[in-house]
Amino acid sequence: MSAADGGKVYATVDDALDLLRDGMRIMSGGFGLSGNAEACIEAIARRGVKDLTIISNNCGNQGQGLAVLLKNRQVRRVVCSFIGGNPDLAEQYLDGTVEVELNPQGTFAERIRAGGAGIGGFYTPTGVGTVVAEGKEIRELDGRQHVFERPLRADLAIVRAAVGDRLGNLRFHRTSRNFSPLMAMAADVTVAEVDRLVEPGAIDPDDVHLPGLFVKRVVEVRAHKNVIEFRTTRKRPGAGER
Amino acid sequence: MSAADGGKVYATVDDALDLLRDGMRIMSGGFGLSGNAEACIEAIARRGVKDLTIISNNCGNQGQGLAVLLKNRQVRRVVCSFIGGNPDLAEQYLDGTVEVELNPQGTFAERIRAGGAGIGGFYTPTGVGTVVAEGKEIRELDGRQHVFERPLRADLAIVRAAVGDRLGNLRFHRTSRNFSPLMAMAADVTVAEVDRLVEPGAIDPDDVHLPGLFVKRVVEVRAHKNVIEFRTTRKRPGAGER
Amino acid sequence: MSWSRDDMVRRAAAEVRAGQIVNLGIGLPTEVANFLPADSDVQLHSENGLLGMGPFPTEDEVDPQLINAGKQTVTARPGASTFDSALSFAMIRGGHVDLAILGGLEVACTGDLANWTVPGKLITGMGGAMDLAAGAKRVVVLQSHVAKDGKPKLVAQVTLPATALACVHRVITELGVFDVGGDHFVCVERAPGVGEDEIARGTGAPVRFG
Amino acid sequence: MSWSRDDMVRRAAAEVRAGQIVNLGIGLPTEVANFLPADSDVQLHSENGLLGMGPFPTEDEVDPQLINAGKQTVTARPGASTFDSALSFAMIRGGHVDLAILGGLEVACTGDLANWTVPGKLITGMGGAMDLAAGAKRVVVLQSHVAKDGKPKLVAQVTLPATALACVHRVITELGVFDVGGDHFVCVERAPGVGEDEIARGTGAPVRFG
Repeated sequence: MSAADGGKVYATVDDALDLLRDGMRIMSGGFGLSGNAEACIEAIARRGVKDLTIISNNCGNQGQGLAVLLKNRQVRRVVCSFIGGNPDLAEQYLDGTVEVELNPQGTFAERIRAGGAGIGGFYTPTGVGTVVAEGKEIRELDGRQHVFERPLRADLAIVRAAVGDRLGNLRFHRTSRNFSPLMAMAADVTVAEVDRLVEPGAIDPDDVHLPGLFVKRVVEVRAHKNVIEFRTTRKRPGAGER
Repeated sequence: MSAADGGKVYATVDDALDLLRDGMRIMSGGFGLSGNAEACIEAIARRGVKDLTIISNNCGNQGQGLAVLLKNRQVRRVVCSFIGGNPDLAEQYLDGTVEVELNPQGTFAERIRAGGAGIGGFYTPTGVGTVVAEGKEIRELDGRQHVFERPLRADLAIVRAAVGDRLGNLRFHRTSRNFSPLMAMAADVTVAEVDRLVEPGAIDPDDVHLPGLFVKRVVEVRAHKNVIEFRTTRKRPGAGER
Repeated sequence: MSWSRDDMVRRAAAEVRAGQIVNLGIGLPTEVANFLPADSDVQLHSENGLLGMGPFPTEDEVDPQLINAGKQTVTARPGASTFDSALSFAMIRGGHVDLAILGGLEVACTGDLANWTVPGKLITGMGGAMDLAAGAKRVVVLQSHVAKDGKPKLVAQVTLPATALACVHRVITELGVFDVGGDHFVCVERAPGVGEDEIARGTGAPVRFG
Repeated sequence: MSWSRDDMVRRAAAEVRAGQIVNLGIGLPTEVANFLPADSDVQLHSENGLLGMGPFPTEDEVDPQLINAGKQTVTARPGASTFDSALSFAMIRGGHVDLAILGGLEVACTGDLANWTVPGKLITGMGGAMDLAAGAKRVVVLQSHVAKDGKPKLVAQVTLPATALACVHRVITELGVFDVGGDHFVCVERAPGVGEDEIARGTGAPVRFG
């Protein structure tokens, strides 16, 4: 199973990411450091491609995840919603080496969905009267002010899924779904790293989270760091409930 | 389990539809006669409420499904995408007793989603240069003409699901999902008739098709007619493949 | 001798490339599925919410809640997926469907398509036709070359209400295969025994022969 | 004697009605969950894609891929559901979240809210704050009554960059509970021992006492 047989399954993330080039627009799924396509991010770091535009809710955090690409000075522009807890991004934003375009998180998600769904633009009430609306069309619809927002697309999306089949059908685990299905729709090529690769049919049609036509390349990556940003726990029940 | 205990589970569809009134805008899930909320439709027929606006991809077919409401002269207006094979609708449309608003099916789906997602309007390339675009704003975006489309909402949505829990979480079977999750989002009240009612937790969080916050009322309806419009079959494999 | 219906469908099936996502319109185009290799890695998309559509079911496989856009009972192949209509049309509108093979009433050499309604006839609605015509990456129309009254269906300008503009890439008729060329059609293939004259006579726009 | 942090959080928890869908902002509002009855039928929404969020996990329940919007590990209650960010914000923008309890920097008596950035300070981004403020059916802000320098945080007009306009319904501070009234605040509850004078002095807009 490899690219050579016309299929979607690649042996390594480096193979699957042979299309990397300078200046690419890359969407990266995950929320903070959770649900990241860790192996793909490492492969991008290894390849050293530069001038990247990273479209991701955060751009890594605490020096990890996509922040590694910032450390490597591979990133020119970040389109995101939240950059707190990311000293590398803060530093490069302040010294002017990285541009940052902030979006309200829901607008960010909807713009990516629009990019994947062929929607030319949409009106949202989010952001009216704020810096987000500056320079954008405002329109009253049904008695409420709305901001006009445009779709987001990318050359490449990298996502992590819990299970994937050879046709690219994916299932995500818990809150690691977040932006990944949307990004897969909105990129010319989507590479999915899956914890477990299965045969077509192993996932029931009703259980597919992301249909395979949105995924061009699949790689099985069994080991993930699964970094936890804030490990909050409670005592066992009986030992005093939280 | 009933409305009385503050929960969402109702004993009968008639109870769940106690809110019916003349002039209501009702969204009805299903594609043709497949995946219809059959018991809810029958209850609406029994109640005899009039001047309804029905928002459904078809409005029944072959005298069945929502076409029963047409026969009963309960419908004033239909918003849909396809009305072929529906003599009741054709007749009442031609004699002017029922208004019909036709939408391209994808625009129809997206308008309903917009209604549920708080999107004030969107631009789509579908319909440019056709009757669908008449009287609507046309805008060039990214070098392509787009039509401006507005959200659709309703007072009530009726949907059928395969499994539902007491919190309203739903799973649909195969192609019966179609418009139902979107309609549930876009209506003030959604009534779901489910083949099987289960306890919360019986559906894994990752397996929920429609989160329960979109469903206000749930009724278990074990028997469905499951009308098939075109029963197309092939011989058993070995007896000559299709 | 012009092509039979089956010949036309077979020729349309030859338009399908390995690994493509294909949507087959209601009617004649649906039959294209019968001419794809059984082990094909092509995936059929049905706009009512199914990717990986299989053949008609055997009697004991019939599931009333597993149908195609023509409301016929179908099956799901291994690796199929089901989804809601918003996602299904996101696939179409977003350019994720590689090929749509659709029926036609009129195709103009500009690529304009009319295939959803005839004024004066009972209206049926456009269903998913406008989305497919406007959204699929490649649109191939499968239709007769002329109407029953002999009127050309390949024309310089559509006279019937349009389904979408500048969307058709290729037309397959009983006389041959025609690509749209802006102000003319390009005949890329003729059915055996069909002459250039016959095609030119039956076509309402200039035809170039390649 | 003004309310303690815990008093404020407890008072905010009293805003929650049976059966509601509630989103709790990062920081102090997150703690509201601790004051909801364990058998509550309230469902907590976390905008990163979880409805039915439960308490922090025990050590052996920790799942790195089950977090809240503050990136803390959490659990899923029976009947929980997970979904993508487009659907999660469709819930918020579409008015399906009954109540958002958010932190604040400034609230105007017009309902305008500023809570995402302070010019000159390190920018962190708005995350989901603007969507929640603009989209939730009811917005309650939980914040201190005045800034550390004594400047009022309940004002006639926000001076900091806005998060959303005319969105806040109620503000809970250590001094009491205040509803927005257009050109004034309405004090609907005072913390024990807090006088009207003290409130009026610390508020940058007229206050009516109910």
